[in-house]
Amino acid sequence: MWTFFHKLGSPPWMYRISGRILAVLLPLTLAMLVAGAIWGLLYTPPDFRQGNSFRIIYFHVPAAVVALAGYYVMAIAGAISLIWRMKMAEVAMKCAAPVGAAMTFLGLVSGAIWGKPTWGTYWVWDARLTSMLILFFLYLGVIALYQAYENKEAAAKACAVLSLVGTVNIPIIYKSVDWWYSLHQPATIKFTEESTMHSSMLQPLLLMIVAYYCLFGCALLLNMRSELLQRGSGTQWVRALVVGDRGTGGETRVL
Amino acid sequence: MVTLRGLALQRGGRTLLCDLDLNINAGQLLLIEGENGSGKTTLLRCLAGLSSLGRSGSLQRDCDEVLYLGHRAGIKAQLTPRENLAWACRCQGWATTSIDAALARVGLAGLEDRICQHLSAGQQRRVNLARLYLSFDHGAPRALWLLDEPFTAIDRAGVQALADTVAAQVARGGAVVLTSHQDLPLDIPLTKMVLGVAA
Amino acid sequence: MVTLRGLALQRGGRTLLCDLDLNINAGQLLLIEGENGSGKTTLLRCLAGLSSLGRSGSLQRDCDEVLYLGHRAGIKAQLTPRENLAWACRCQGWATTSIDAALARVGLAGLEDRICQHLSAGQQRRVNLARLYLSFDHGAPRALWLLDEPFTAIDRAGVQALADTVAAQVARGGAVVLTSHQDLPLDIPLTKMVLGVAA
Amino acid sequence: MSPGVLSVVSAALRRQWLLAVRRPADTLNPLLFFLVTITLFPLGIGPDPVQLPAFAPGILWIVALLASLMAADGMFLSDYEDGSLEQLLLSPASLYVTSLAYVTSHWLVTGLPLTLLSPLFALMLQLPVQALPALMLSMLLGTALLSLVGSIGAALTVSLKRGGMLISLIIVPLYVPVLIFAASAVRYAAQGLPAGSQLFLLGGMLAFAVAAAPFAIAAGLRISVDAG
Amino acid sequence: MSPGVLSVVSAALRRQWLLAVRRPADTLNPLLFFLVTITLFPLGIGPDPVQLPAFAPGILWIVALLASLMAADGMFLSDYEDGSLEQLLLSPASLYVTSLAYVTSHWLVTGLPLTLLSPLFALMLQLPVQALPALMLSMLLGTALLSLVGSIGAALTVSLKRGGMLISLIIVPLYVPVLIFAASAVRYAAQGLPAGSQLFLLGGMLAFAVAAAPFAIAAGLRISVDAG
Ligand code: HEM
Ligand SMILES: Nc1ncnc2c1ncn2[C@@H]1O[C@H](COP(=O)(O)OP(=O)(O)OP(=O)(O)O)[C@@H](O)[C@H]1O
Ligand SMILES: Nc1ncnc2c1ncn2[C@@H]1O[C@H](COP(=O)(O)OP(=O)(O)OP(=O)(O)O)[C@@H](O)[C@H]1O
Ligand SMILES: [Mg+2]
Ligand SMILES: [Mg+2]
Repeated sequence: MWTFFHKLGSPPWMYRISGRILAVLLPLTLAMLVAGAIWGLLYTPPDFRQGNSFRIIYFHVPAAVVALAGYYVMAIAGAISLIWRMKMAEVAMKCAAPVGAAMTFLGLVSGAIWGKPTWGTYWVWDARLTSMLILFFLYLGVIALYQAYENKEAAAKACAVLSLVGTVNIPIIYKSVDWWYSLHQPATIKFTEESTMHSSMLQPLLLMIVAYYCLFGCALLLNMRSELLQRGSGTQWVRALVVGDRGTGGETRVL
Repeated sequence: MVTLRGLALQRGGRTLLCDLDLNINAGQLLLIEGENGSGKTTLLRCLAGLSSLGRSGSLQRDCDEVLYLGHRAGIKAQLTPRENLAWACRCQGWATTSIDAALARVGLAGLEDRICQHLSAGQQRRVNLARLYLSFDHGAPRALWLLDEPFTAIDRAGVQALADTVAAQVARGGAVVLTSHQDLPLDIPLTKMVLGVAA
Repeated sequence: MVTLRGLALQRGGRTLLCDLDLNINAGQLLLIEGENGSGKTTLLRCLAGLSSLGRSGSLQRDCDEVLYLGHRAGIKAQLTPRENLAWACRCQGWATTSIDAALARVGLAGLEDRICQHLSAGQQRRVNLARLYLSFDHGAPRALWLLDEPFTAIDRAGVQALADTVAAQVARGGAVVLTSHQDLPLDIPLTKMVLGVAA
Repeated sequence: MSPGVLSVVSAALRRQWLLAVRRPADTLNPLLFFLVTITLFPLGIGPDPVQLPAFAPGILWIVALLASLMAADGMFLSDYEDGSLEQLLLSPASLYVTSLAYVTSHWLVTGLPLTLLSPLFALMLQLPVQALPALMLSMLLGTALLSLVGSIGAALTVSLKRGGMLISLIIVPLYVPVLIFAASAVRYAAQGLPAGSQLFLLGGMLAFAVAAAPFAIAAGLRISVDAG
Repeated sequence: MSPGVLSVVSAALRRQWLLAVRRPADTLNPLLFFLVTITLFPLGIGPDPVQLPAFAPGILWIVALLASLMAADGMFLSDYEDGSLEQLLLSPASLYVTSLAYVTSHWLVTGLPLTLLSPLFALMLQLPVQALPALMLSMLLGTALLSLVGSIGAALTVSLKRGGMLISLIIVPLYVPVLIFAASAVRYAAQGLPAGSQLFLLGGMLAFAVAAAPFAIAAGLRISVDAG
């Protein structure tokens, strides 16, 4: 158990293992994405109310769901780095932030695009949209704070604290926003309820959600690998990696 | 009081000092010299426990009290010397009875109630130095004093008085770590340590 | 270069000096001494034309250029030494060609591009001192240098180099007014002026 | 020996109070800003006597929030720059206590005045009188909450010069629940509905924040000094 | 010999730009601040898509005003504290020119980005598209005006004396006319009415301010350094 933790702590080991994982996960993810996209876009009946525009759901909902999960990944990594002073957790937290932010942005943009045909406007102050936006701010805050510190060690600590504070608040924020929205009787907008979603639409959606989770994992690992290389620049394992055997050397250049 | 084993300090990617072994005992005066940028302040801050980033190696401290006077005086420009010291005392848990005495000893008698913004550079440094006398009167005897260029902007008489205080503190069983670029009127045995050249 | 007639300075309701008559001529080095709070900085700022409040008496200046180095360095922590000096040069209308040379002469070669926040206390002071060399290279010869405790936080080697620069400037027909609490390695004739005791 | 909690707290309060009195600009600017912006709102929005009261609660609370945002900004800055913060960290006094004292004094010079003056501003915006108690109570709880959350951001950003606006990005999302509950409490009261539940929620959040925030503040201060 | 105007101006611009860019987070901050605070308004006022557009002009402009208030606040502070200001006063470069350069660079990193992104924010508040040109034009003129006025206040208050509060009492109301004209220009445009007259007024005020404000700024800096 502890030996495992130790290994987790060591950059070279992590680098190697993540390489192996990616070798499997990356193709799998791409396959699922393609399959899900084709299935969703071509082989599902058009929605009786929204026609074809509803197909954006296959990119929108997964992004939205993963975006939220991503924040917790980041915050948990931050907590570990604070409590057990684990460098690897720091790396994970630092690298999760931009990935999560990207997911959130994807959710926002796809939603906005979806909004135009559905609501006639790109943006409405709906509860879920608003909380999504706030989540985006939380991500941006962590990223900006990390950028602002010169000393990256301190930056990681500060971001860990911030992400923890954020985690405590996210449920409150979500609840409060929902309450705020239900308070003003929702205007003309209506979400298509999951219940009304026909299973033929739902199955590809679930596939896409799984695919997006994997995508998050891949992006995180790739990000971490490059960060590990940067941090370890000058240490002998990196030199061995780049100079030593061309195989991984080439790989590092690709990734 | 302090035991360093294999201490290494890095700052801005550069190694300032590597595996340093050092003991600072009660009743010892350690004078750290070295040219600008050799790492004196960094070392003192590390001894004070203020900077942990870029530090490796082991550092044990078992002193009753630490007093650190750095480049930045820690004096509020909007407060009077008396108010500044009162706050310092409360934080340290010292009695505030002998503040005026301390101010008098650093030659600020009569200026206790002028806000520090309106004091000269040296006078402001002196307000900070008064904390030494307070620690002397109220603090634990086995205290560790970390003084980073305490003589900056102090006139000759002031330097002499300060040196005497340091000697007294050492004599009474405290430990003092001192950095300075000018040679001091100190006639007590001291350990000297010269830090290497900065890149 | 400067002629004072019956100059009186008041600060915070107290008179620091009263009817002072003083001539500062080209090629003269004036060393102002006095204990903390005796009015050195106030006098220098008044000579520089920075503080007019609480001043009475007449002050004439006919120098081509004034260079004032005060307690506060005037260095931006977010900028690198090179950027800081470039700005200084542009304001003075000097060429920016010899900045690196000046930095090298104050011993900051290799640190030109690190932001000053990450320099040690003495290194930051040195960035400021580099302006002396720039003024020496590009400035008018009949310049008036007003240096308020320029040796603060500078190591021994640095002090020596700085003293030589001052001597050179005097030799070349400029005037230098200097305050310091430590005795300087200067072997040129100088006028000494001791300010009275602060209340 | 480590100093007694009470003596440290009282000393901190006295010190911060003196600083506030000696530098009125910092402390009064938020109030001024509050006053000016409130007066500007009718100008900016158009003095429609029908709309205005309906939105008075929201406006009041948004401006209060922005005001405390401005105030939180420089909370630890001068202490960091002149080295007082280092001394504070070195002193045996518990950082939890001192940060709590800092926040309290900060609230006393920013949040409390806002609370006391809020009825005046409310009347300028033609808020129905029956809403005033709820307004003041929500201000009392809410501004305290804002001070706590804000000083977390301040502690984390103090070592970053010009971090002034970064802090807003960091903490405004955390302000959201306060804004929602407080504003709606006032709106309920203005419509003659019971606003108790929201106020209870605010109280609960405040209780939690008082207990938890100082840890975050202390951690932030440690990190900032270390990075400096 | 005194340096050429252009070289000083370009140097000042470069310096301020460097100071702003040194931390990538900071340059974005005015925008993020704007975006974040814009979000607060629906949360406080309610998401009602009917009323929101009516408020959009006022909201947009009040937040812009606030952003530049916060930005102007510390404009000369660090220069004053680290002594750069003394050096500036001593240098042969004309203070009128340098202060104008300071204001310009300040506007370039705060006002200009706001102007460019304001349409985005406007759309989030569902401001009618036909109002966008008027919005951007008013932002262009108004933020510049705010920078000029704000830096007068900053210059006078920089030496943290008792006077500070008085000055901000005097300065902040100077923002009022800007807000009134700018916001009403946008409101007119949103309703399809001609907004030319207000924009002309803004332009006139700007022209006057560009000519006159630097004197006030220079004087303020002199006083501050002398008092310090
Ligand atoms: C900027 C615009 C939008 C944003 C930010 C947004 C945000 C979100 C979020 C955060 C979720 C995930 C909820 C969860 O975790 O379960 C979600 C789900 C969903 N959204 Fe959107 N949305 C936007 C626009 C739209 C539009 C225009 C539609 C179509 C009318 C839509 C339909 C859905 C549906 C059907 C789901 C899945 C069902 C559910 O999770 O409730 N969204 N959206
Ligand atoms: N802004 C001010 N307002 C009121 N009095 C002041 C102000 N600045 C300085 N003083 C007083 O004027 C006297 C002279 O100050 P000054 O800074 O000139 O002394 P100094 O000779 O430079 O001392 P040091 O050697 O410490 O630099 C001091 O006694 C100080 O108390
Ligand atoms: N925050 C920082 N980030 C990166 N490098 C730094 C930082 N602070 C100092 N340094 C570097 O570390 C080295 C040691 O700095 P330090 O302040 O300890 O020197 P010092 O011995 O105190 O010099 P001085 O005699 O001038 O005070 C310097 O070369 C400096 O460039
Ligand atoms: Mg040092
Ligand atoms: Mg002086």
